[in-house]
Amino acid sequence: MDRILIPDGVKRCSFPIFSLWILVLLGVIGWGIAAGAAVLIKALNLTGLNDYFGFGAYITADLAIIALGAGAFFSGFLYYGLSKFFPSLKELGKIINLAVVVGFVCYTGALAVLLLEIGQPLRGWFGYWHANVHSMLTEVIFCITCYAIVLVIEYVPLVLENRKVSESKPMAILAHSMHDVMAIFALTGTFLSFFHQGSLGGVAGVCFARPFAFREGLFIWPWTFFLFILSAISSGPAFTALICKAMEIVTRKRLVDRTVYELIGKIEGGLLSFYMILKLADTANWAFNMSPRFGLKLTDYYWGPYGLWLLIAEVGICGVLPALILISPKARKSSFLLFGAFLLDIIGVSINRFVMTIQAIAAPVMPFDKWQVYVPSVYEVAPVLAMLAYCALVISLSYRYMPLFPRETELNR
Amino acid sequence: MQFAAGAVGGTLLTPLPWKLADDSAVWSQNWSWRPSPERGEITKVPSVCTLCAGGCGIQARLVNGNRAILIEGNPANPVNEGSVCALAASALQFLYAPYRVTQPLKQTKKRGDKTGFQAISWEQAQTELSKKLEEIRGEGPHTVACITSSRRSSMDDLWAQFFNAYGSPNLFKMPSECDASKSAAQLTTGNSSTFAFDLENAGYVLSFGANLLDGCAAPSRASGALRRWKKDRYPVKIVQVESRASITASKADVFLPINPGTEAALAMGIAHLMVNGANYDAYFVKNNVFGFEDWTDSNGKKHQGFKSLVSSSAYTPEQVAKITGLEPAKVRELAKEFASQPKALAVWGTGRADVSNNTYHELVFVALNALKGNLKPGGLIGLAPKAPLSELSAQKDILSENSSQQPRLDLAKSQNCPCPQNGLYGFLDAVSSGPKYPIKLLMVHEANPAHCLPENKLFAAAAEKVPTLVSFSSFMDETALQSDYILPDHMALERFDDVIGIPGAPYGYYAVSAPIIKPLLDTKHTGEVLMKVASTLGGTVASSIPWKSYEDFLKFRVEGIAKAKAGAVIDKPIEISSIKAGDPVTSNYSDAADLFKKLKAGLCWHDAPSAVTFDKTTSGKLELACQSIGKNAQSSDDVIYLPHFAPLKPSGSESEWPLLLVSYSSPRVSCGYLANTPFMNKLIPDSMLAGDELFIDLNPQTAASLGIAQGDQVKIKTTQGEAGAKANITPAARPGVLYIPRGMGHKAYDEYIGNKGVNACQLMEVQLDPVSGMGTVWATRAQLRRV
Amino acid sequence: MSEKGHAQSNIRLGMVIDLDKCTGCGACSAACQAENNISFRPDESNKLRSISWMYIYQLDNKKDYPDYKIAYLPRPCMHCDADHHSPCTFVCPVNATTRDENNGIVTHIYPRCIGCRYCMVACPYHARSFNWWDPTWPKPMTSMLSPEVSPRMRGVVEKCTFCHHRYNKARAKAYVDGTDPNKATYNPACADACPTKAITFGNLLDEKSEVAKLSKDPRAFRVLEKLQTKPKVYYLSKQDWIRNLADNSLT
Amino acid sequence: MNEEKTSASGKVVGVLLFVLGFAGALVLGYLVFPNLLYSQKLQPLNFSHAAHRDNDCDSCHKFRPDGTYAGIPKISNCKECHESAQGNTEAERILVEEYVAKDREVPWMVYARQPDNVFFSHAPHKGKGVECVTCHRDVTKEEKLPPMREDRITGYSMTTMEMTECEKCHSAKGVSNNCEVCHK
Repeated sequence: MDRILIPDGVKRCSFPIFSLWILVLLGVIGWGIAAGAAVLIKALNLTGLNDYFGFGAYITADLAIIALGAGAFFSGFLYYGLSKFFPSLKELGKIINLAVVVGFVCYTGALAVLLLEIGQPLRGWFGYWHANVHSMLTEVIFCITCYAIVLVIEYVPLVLENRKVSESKPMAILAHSMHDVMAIFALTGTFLSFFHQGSLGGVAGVCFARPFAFREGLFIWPWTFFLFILSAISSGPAFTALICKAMEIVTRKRLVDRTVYELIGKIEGGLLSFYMILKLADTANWAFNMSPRFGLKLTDYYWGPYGLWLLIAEVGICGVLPALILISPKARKSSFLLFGAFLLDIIGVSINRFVMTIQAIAAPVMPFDKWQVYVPSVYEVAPVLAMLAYCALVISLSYRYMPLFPRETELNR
Repeated sequence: MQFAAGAVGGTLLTPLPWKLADDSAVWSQNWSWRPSPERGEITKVPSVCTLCAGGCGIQARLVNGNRAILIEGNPANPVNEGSVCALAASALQFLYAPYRVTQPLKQTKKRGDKTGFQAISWEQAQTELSKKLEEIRGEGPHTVACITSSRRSSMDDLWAQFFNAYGSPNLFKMPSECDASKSAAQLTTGNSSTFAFDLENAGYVLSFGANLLDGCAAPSRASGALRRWKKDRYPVKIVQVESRASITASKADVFLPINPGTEAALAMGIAHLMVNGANYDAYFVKNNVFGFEDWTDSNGKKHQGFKSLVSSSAYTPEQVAKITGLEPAKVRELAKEFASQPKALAVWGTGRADVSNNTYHELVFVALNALKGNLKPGGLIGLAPKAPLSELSAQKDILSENSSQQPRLDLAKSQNCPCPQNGLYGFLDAVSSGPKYPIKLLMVHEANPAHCLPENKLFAAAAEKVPTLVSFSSFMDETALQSDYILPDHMALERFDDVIGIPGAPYGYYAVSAPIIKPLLDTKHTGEVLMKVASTLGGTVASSIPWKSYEDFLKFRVEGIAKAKAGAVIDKPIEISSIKAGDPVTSNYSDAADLFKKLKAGLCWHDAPSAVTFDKTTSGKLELACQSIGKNAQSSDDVIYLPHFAPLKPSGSESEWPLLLVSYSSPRVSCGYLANTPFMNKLIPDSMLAGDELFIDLNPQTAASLGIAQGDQVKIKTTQGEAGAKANITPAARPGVLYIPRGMGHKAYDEYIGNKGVNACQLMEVQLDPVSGMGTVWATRAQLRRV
Repeated sequence: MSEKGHAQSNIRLGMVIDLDKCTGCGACSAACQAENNISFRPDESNKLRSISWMYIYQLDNKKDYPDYKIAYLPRPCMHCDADHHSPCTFVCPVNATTRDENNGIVTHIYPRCIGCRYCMVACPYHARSFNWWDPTWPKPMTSMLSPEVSPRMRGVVEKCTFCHHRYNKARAKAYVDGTDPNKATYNPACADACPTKAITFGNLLDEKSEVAKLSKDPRAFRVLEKLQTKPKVYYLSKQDWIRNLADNSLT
Repeated sequence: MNEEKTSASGKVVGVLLFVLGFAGALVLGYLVFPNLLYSQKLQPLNFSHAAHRDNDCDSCHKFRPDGTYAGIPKISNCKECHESAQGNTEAERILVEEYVAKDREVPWMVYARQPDNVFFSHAPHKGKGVECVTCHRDVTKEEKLPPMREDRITGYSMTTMEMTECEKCHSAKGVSNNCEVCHK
């Protein structure tokens, strides 16, 4: 039915099956949109947020999804920027399109959820117009917006490569000329993205009256700026790879060469190890140097559901462990270990974003203050799930109708 | 497509999109459903607060003279010195309450049915009330009764005047802590007044359960005293004796935890040690106290004196320790300290402002202060002086003369009390259980007995027997809801009223509360309704109440002060507690009109304290052996004349009801006639209320033995009733004792006020004091279990 | 600019609250609500969503009966004077909350606020409340709203302003009276209301003011001094257990 | 889709269409939109400032003792002279019959009304010597009150001073531009 839209030489599942899948996704999106509309109309009392938990599921999901979407800019950076010097990085070209799509959906999805998060969406543009240059959030707003625009520009040529669209000559020319300048955009995007991953880290790190989140004393303040960049680039490509793997499983096809996965594994292994070293140093500094200065002990930060297990999970099981796996060339050979490590890696960074958002404010600061527990409501869960469904939807459509994987035809011959 | 591109490009160059974006933001800043307060000239109007008996000076801020926006303290007032309490700060929420009664109502369906209220005109309301009163008067005027507030206001006297002229003795007040003080003052000094405490000048304060900071009868004055006690240099030591680690206990320097209701035993123990150690004011006792030594009555019969009673083995530190739960050494230490401290004052209370105390216990505290010499002239305890207001005297006709033969209904039953006082409980009891004569019409004014009278079911039972119930409430409260007629009074800020003295204050005080604003609704001053009704009834009733307006009536009352040339108006800030008994206070007003003008402008009148006089007693001394108790006594035991520890046993057995339930008041919860305000709801901690669930406080030890955890849903059952609640485990509670806050659990009003927790009054047991016949409340036997 | 990183003036408005005198009666908080048009809802028992500019914390000494003692700590906005920025003013993306360096008041402007709640996250004192609902009043009670403070709309943050509208009014009056507006004094509603006069307010930099003297009292302390937030709200207490609750390491 | 054929004339048409769209948008944005956005309301009655020229401005527009500005006078102020009709204009008739006689305030619409969130005090401005006409229209010769133009979305008067104007003057004069100076 949609034969003419499907790229040449590739096989796709039958249209009815695809429609069914799309309908499911649309259902989730519809549910999320309904919940989001309810929040916009009836205000934020529908959420599980309160005066203690000013930030909740929306922000956590945004931070996590943006970190994971970092695969786009970092792969782009490696491919367009560094591959001139390190030819082995050319391999990444085989997955770069998917990385761009993933980045695009993550960022646009995050922006949509961000609109729900603020109490006065109609004044959202104040962030640009009345910006406070000191605020990390201002940086976030600017960078996310700019980078989302960059991603749109990067995504458009992919759309233009659709068989039907590229029949139109001006479109083909446009696509071609956009491809030529893609490197510039990719590098601009890299800069922007580095910057805002950092500012997202800064959002927590600059709260100098929140000892859980505040970081200073190591390198440049706020130190979390760099930790967030590192953690994002050490997990974003892993996320892209994992999505690719998932697509391979679902479509029962090979989409990229295994060497690509192993290359990503190698890069991520190195970065993650570096990140872990810094993170451990940071954690030690925070726990044994900074906190005592604020009159707090490490155990003061952990209580009830927000137990020490979070730290162990984040830094140990989902940090050091995948790092060790990924730097070992032998372990990378095992699919189980390779993709298992990718999974742990992205869980680790998600926990990090959760901890820096939710736990940072759950932990009482005043001695006579009490711990509180945050439970998101369905009005928060639904839009977040809808955002994920939106990601899946765009990826599905892109995969079906655009030549995302240059090697797909060859690999499945 | 090109057209669209051009249009987009062009539009971006016009102000349209930018102006719309800006306007949408501005729109969000001025949403039409967000109220926009009317602007205008802001003025301040002084007045005096009558929401409780505290007598604070207030001032209201008005916009354009017709919209009150804030109640503040009046800095010119010596009692509150510019401060306000949470209740007064939110007083406007009563004025603008959605649950106000907007006009006279008549119940046309079953009592309590909100939909049955039919709006009637004042003309009709007053005519029907007058007609009823006229009819009943012919059959016997004593069958009309009234329950009014326990504030000290000329309204009380107007009611009394009306009832005297009309011919019914059945006028009752809601119970008050002062009732017992009045009884004790009557018995020991022969004066019909209450004891007054010079808190501000005390050098050491020993408080036997007085809830000075937990919502007492005169909260502003207590707060002012605390401020003076907590001065930087030589602060005053405060010792709090009670069972709960209350706010007062926490602010005190020493908290002595005792079993609930055993304060008087400890006082006896201290007296025991003072007497045995000859460490008391022997000179004062010898010359001014009767009954300290053994005494002989007019029949020549010899009786035991207080000295021999208190020094007996019943009140040794060991015995007292056993009763109170304190260590004997603590009792000794306390006695030594109290006896040796100059200017040591013992104050007392039941921990609540709105219920009477056990008379014998009241006498014990008087005795302890007597031993300390505090009742001598210039001492720390005096008698509350009275403002010399014009007296009222009712003219009587044949009907009222005849009916005055009829006994007051409470007395008809509890005639055994030797010293009967405001017997509301006796009255309610009599009405509901075969009275000597029926009550045909019951009026309720400024009171909400259906909710805030401990053991409130007694009121419900009595109300059932009364064919016509008339409420004068400004609000649709629980009692108004049960009434056949509601003749709404103005809200306190809309009407003339006055404050005659401050409970427990040694200085004379009088203030007029002038309206801050014109009445908002179709309401009428109850005083003026009485005047109208009286004039309709005609004859001596009309001539006894000749005033046309309540303001005229107050003018008449103030004339008395002017005539006596007594006291002075406070027109500049003074330290009122520095005036000693007998100090001259020179009047600073020219005549009655001038005085009233000043009072109306929010200034208050004051007079020097008055020392305790004993010339009205049989012996001409302070009677520790209260001879008047003997008159109706059934027992011939000598102890009945003397102050002693005589707890009234709560009903039920300890084995069946292993716990005690004690109610407490909080300054953040209004627990009298006035319900809480939405502002005050914000102040209620989440350890007291969660949604509509009230927390009952219990000690961790008690909780452990009952297997109850923090926040558990529990069922509390007392000998009086049961209710569901949540458990709040706190070391503020004494083991074995449960604590419940008062003032919660309203069923009437609106969604902001109603259905919050449990009404303590439905769980508490009232016991009648054998001396005064008044209801006392201290503890109720209870069970608690997790559900 | 000085070493402190912000312009210096000779006015720094601050507050001293004597906890030994505070009885937790709630008058300050009620007066604050009336003065500042603070909205309320039928159920206010969820303190995590209850708007309160002057929240009264109950402290206890964590001992068992009968040594158990409570105290109350009224918490207005601390108007932190931290170098360069207060925790909240530093993070607001739209300059809705700023510190006026002329007098030290940390202000929050509702029409500018976009409701991102970042300031609430940054504030360790929970001094800020969010309008989770459209503020509404039972109909007759709209009559008691003050025109001197604008009612908020939903979706914005609000907090104690030290009643800066009273300050503005005092300054305006000084202009009309021909006196120096920089010497204008005023009291916020809470300080006026306090029945034990536990709250003192004034210029911390005016050596002769009561508030300056009290802030240097040996009993004076601030909450979370170790975080370097430098609150302009001081507390007084003689009792060690209360003073120890000021900072985490002390308990 | 036969683009090659139509390309030449198509381009011309395209440019024309673009210009048309562009011009249409400009007309809409600059001429139609403001009239749609702002309503026009007339005051309840006409007031001629010119006719009151022999009075001082201060005799009607006064300061209150607490330093606030009374703004438009109350009916009691009008009553001082207009207890009975002073002429036979329609405005005079409305004033006397509808307001003075019934003792009702005239519901004047304020051209410079600021929203609730703005604190504006005339006192410091007057104290610093700012002339009335710096911010308000010159009314000395005004015979007829202009219609009130109100933004339909925001409810603001078209002549309400905007924040940027306040800020400009404040910074020019070295006055604080801190938020709470003008917001409440």
